[in-house]
Amino acid sequence: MRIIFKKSYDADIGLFKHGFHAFWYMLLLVIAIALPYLVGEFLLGEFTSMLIWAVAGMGLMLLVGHTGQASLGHAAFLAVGAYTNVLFMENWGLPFLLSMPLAGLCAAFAGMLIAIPTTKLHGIYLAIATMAIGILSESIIVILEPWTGGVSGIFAPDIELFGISFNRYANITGMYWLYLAITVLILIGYRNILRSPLGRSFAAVRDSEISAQAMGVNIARTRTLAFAISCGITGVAGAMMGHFSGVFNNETFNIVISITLLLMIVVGGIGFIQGAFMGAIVIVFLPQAISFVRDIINGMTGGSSMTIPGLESGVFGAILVAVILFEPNGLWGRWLKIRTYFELFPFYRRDMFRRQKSYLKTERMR
Amino acid sequence: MDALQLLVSGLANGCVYGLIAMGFVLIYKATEAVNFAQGDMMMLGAFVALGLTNEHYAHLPFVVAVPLTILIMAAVGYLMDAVLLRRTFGQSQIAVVILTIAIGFVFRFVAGVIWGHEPQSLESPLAGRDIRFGGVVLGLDEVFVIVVTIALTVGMYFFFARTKMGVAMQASSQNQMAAYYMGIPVKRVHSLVWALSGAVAAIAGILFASKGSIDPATGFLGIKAFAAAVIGGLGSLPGALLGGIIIGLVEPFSARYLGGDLARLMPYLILVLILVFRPHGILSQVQAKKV
Amino acid sequence: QTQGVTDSEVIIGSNQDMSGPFAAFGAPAITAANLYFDEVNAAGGVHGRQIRLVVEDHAYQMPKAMSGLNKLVNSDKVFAMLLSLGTPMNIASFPLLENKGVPNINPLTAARQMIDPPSPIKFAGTSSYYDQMLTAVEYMKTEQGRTNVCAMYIPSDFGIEIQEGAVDAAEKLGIPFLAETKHKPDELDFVGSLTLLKSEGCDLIAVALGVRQVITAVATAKKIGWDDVKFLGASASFHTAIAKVPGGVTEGFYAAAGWSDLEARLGEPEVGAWVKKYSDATGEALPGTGALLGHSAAVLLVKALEAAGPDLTSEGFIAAMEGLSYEDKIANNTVDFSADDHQAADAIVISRVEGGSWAEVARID
Amino acid sequence: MSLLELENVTLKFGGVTAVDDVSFAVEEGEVFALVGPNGAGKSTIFNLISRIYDPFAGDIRFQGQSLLDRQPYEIAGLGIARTFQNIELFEQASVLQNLLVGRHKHRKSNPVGEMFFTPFVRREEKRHRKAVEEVIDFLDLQPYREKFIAGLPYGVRKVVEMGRALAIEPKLLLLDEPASGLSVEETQDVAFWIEDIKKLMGITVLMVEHDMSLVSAVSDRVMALADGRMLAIGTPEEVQRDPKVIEAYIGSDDAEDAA
Amino acid sequence: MSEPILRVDNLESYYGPVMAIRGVSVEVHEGQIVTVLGANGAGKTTLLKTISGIMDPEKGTIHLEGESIQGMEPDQIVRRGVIHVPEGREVFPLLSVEENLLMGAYTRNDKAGVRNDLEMVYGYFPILKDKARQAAGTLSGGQQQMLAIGRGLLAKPKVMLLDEPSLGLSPLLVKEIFTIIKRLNTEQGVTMMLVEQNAKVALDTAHHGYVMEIGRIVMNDKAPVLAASKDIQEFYLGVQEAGERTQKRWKKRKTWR
Ligand SMILES: Nc1ncnc2c1ncn2[C@@H]1O[C@H](COP(=O)(O)OP(=O)(O)OP(=O)(O)O)[C@@H](O)[C@H]1O
Ligand SMILES: Nc1ncnc2c1ncn2[C@@H]1O[C@H](COP(=O)(O)OP(=O)(O)OP(=O)(O)O)[C@@H](O)[C@H]1O
Ligand SMILES: [Mg+2]
Ligand SMILES: [Mg+2]
Repeated sequence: MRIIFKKSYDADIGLFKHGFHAFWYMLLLVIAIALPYLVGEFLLGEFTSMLIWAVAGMGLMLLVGHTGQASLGHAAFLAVGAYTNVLFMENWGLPFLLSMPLAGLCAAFAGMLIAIPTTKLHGIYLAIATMAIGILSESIIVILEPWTGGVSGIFAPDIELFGISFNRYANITGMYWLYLAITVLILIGYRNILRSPLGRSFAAVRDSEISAQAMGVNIARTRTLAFAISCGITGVAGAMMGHFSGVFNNETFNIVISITLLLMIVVGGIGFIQGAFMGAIVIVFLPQAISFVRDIINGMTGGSSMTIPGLESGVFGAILVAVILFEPNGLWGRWLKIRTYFELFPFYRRDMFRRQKSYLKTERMR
Repeated sequence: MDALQLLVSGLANGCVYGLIAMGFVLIYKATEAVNFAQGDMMMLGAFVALGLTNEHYAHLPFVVAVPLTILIMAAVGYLMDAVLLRRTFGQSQIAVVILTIAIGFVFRFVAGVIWGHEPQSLESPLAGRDIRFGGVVLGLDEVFVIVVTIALTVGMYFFFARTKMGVAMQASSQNQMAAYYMGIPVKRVHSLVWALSGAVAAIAGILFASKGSIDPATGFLGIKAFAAAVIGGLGSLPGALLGGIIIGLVEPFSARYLGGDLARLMPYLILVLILVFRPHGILSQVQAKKV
Repeated sequence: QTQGVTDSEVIIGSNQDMSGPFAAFGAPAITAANLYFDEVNAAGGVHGRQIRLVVEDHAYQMPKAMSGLNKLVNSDKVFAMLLSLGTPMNIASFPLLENKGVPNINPLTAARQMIDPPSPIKFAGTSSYYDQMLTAVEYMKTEQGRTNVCAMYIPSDFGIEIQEGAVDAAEKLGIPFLAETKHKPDELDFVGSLTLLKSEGCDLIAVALGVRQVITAVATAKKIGWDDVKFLGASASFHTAIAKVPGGVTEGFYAAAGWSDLEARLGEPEVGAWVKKYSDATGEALPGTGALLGHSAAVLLVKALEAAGPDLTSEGFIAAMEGLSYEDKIANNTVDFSADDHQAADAIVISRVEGGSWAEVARID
Repeated sequence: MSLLELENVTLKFGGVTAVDDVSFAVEEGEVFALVGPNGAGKSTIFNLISRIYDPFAGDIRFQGQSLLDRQPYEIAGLGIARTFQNIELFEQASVLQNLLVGRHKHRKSNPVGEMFFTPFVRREEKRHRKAVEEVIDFLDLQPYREKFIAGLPYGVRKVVEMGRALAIEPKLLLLDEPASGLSVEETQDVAFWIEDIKKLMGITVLMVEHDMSLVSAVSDRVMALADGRMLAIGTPEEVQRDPKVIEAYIGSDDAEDAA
Repeated sequence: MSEPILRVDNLESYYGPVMAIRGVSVEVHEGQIVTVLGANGAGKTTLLKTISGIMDPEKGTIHLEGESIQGMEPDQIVRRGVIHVPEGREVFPLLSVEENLLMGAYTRNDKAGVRNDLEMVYGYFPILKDKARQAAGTLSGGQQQMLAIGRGLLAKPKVMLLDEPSLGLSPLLVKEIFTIIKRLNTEQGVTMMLVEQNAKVALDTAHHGYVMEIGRIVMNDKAPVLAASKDIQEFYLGVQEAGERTQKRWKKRKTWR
């Protein structure tokens, strides 16, 4: 087991827990930057898409994982981000560097508007209320046709930065780097929140509202803030997604997307930033992997004969079931255990990772 | 006259919602898990009934097919818990939510493979027969829905309030560890209630299929039923019925008298409004924690 | 070297809904297309090339559709797209397809945008929802004496196009468009809407709803005793399931589409042969709408590949497409392209449910 | 002026009167104990002070100002900290993080600065860490600093709760059964701590406790409650000798034993 | 000596990687009251939880009346007559007090007997009768403790595992509880395993005692012998030389961690 000697308070306050972490994450970043030289156009497109999902996942993770507020309507905030970003660019001629943060702010504001009347809601009640809001937002997009283009949707213009044009199809490498930069920035901000009083008040609200209140934490304000930040991050992801798909309409941001987002962070590992990334990898690459396996099998069995309709989503669902049965704490939770295993080597016990029986208590006492 | 007609059919629709919502509530009451696959279980129930009765498939008499369907779906519910959910026992509820969502994917896939994606109609003796009172038309299917739903709600209510098993189910949802301390076989109790909700889903499916046609996407109705359960106060059986009826009535009345976009949004607006003013539903099952 | 073409193979992609809300169209379409390709491949393929159809299932979700598209175009490197489903998904795919010069053939949507604004790579199968409505409402007025037009629709691109068609038709004919109701795709209760429309005095209702919803709506109207109203759908409602509802619930429902139903034409040798082949392969008694469209598109693709000659390039293929003209016996329409007409079949067929089957009542070219 | 005054406070739950016309005052610098049989209304009085409940009648004043027009989260800001009878810690966080939440009212940074983790935020964090570290030293919590609450034994949690309340640096500390579940030795520790809290930190303590040995060891004044009403008030000895208290609470043969 | 009704041999239990009890062996003879003393975190609760099946042991055996019960589901162990009154109450918060009590009798089928015992519990704790319809979650701390004990009594157990039964009870009630424990033991022959912080009363009540430290049994003897031991007196009974207390600003640590 690695033992860390802390010599100053900075050791706890720092961005990374210790030097080893810093080293590994920096290495990861270097690989991420070099990625366009390592993979082809197709994979790069998928990695870009993964970054978008990871950002959206971070947004939701902040809310669900760190503040304990479930949301099943986050697609609505993706939509707010995507639409306002394009509107700012098209109508006001703002550059992407301004329109994207502004879009995030708009989404944050929308989140605040939702949070204020719903601060008394918990758990499943909040989930269903946000789900309703998500469903409503789909219709609201249609009603706001003059701005949103209604059901025919709107086209996202190319991003222009320093004279370079970023387009999903013409310049995917540029887009990837741009999105990587945005992702890293948000990641750092997120980590900063977690290690500061704000993050602690989020965790306090999650674990016990009563005692958070007794510590002087204003529950309503904290929850509203959490909603706002979460929705802001999600809104940025929406703006990114808008440029990535090039065109979008009301159906782009439906309830299934909200559910997928939640599914993603749970599979990734709830309560960990890394979980958002793990989840994004699963959401983006698992379906593709299934498709490739299917193509290979089809190739072996003599080409394109009968395809079973919906096989991919069936298999996807089954794999998710397996993942959750195997590790309810998500992939990152499992990784942590594996890491402990290696760190303890050779002092591990065979069934150290067997789950001790655990029991739940009602959440109907608030 | 219009209003009366709207009332009657709104009531019938509301009862279908209420019936699916009851499935949610049963499971919530006994395990505090939320089964997002409830709508898909209803769909599966409808298809099993269709597969057993329709001429093109097994072509059994309806009276034989109905109990058989209920039995099959109860078994499906039981197995779902015993084989899958039991492994997440004691884990956070959100894992269960995701698990049931994923199971829903699989159910839709299976139904699509077996019965195809085209809408089909159940050859039900209840379908298409009307009873007329003056100007109001009441389908036999609707009468059945209303009667069955009310009977089931009352029955289940007393089961939970009065029988030892019912109270034990509630106990095991409130404190799993304490329930074990009392000698309640919590896992088996969970499986039982999943079987029960499978049976209820089958009944809901049969009645729903008698009112119209079904396809593998029918399960999405579960979302609205879930909203109904929450409006009523998740965990309350009368609440499920109440919530179902509220949504059932709001839909036709707003469609008739409001029209346009507002009508379409009404059920969800009502849901949000009710939650804003009664954060835990009308018949709230949530209590302030005493410290 | 054109992408997706080798000496032995040509790869075709389809971005499809196989498990989402429109699986009822997507799944059988792919089945039928594959059946036809298997047949062609078994006979040696086209100019020695086997046709391979790669299908990605997006379940009608935009992000999945974008991933699928990326895979098909950038990883599988398809030569052409066939039968892709969903208006927004198709529109979103155009920039990439144009960039790579990949033709988009017969998408499974009758939205106007499939050929408008025009582009060399865009090809549509049949008349648009809008044209279907425009023509059908006129028919309903002249032949059925319907003068009070209304609409029930899902406010999606599909629904709004149909509603616009109905509104414009009414205006053109000088009859009133009285009222409309909007619906959600998961809505299954139409008592309120129908009583509203009834009180407004509608006698013709243009419907743009899901197949299951159409059945419920028509049945509900019957139930509340509203017998003197006619329902009219576009090609999305021209579905076998609607005709097959037991108890004659949907009797008298009208639908306008770019092809005619199979059932009445089972006697024709081509039709009979195909239906038998399809039934043998799938176990379904009668191929549905999706299957019919899938088959027609597959036939079209093979004909174009043949016409494009052994030296297959995108330009050559597009030129070959634009030169195609033939009778599609199965769909019972005429496929006819030209450089400025990228819509295969222009005919509009109006059919009605009679005795549990679709019967053609009019054909406007 | 007393630090905390309750004046004719009454609270009912349905038909039960949990607190019935109770008045008392806690003077600055004293340790004041509430005792009484189970269900007497002691915890309820704590909950009234921390504004979880609204009284039906009466007034609660802190430093002369009524608490009744304050929100629950403002109470800590005024300088009142509390612990809970059933332990309400932040389970999914470490001891250190729990204590740091106690520093919430001393926070001067704003969310935007925290997002960028400005040097100011870093300095503040160090300041909070230092303050918390002192509490950890005081309560001997060093071995548990990084441990998650979820795995701590009952007794340690009690201490952590006390530490979290101390991190607030309150003027008034409300302790609900600080020694329940603690062994004799640990109870002695608590007694020392309470003395230090009073003498060294100058914090006034209002405490509920059933362990009469602890009560008589540390408290200056004791009030006995039964059925929501005051039975007796006075020094620990006086109250323990009161026959009504003996009958309702202590039991006869134990009276001299505990004194 | 006869075979003990409950025998624990060399038991080990873990919370994930944390070893909470390390090779504990305990014997409880029929009709005895055995107490387990130990500081915070010694593993007393873990021991009881492992016996009642709430936790799975990693190693070791547990025998009840000669039959091995380790690794069984808790409900089966209850059916064999072992009831556990847990630390920290663990009531069913939304059920009424009476429903809570009746859940204690879940494994019993003699309606009349249950009624009888219910009245007996109400006799012990009249306040519970007053609050029979109130939701258990709104009871005061001490009332919930009474409820937890009463619920355990309703199971009519052969062996009772009591984890800090006096927690949060008033001095009067503490005395009553121990009177009840003694009475059940002598009149109905219920075997008890008692974990208590209040070591004085526990040793007064028990026949035999074990002392646990950091997951191990470190002492084990007849209760009066333990009560007379110097270490026990100093660390568990708080007996000190007069006058020392007010001056002592430091304290002896009995263990290092
Ligand atoms: N929310 C509530 N609803 C109904 N009754 C309540 C509620 N909260 C408390 N009570 C009742 O009020 C009375 C006082 O409770 P309180 O918790 O203040 O007692 P206490 O003096 O702290 O007792 P203990 O020493 O057992 O903790 C009890 O009889 C309790 O049952
Ligand atoms: N859920 C848990 N996760 C990790 N470790 C735990 C958990 N519960 C207990 N432990 C550890 O196991 C050890 C034994 O705990 P246990 O609760 O059995 O002690 P105890 O003797 O009952 O203490 P107390 O007198 O405070 O109740 C402790 O060191 C504790 O830190
Ligand atoms: Mg109390
Ligand atoms: Mg313990």
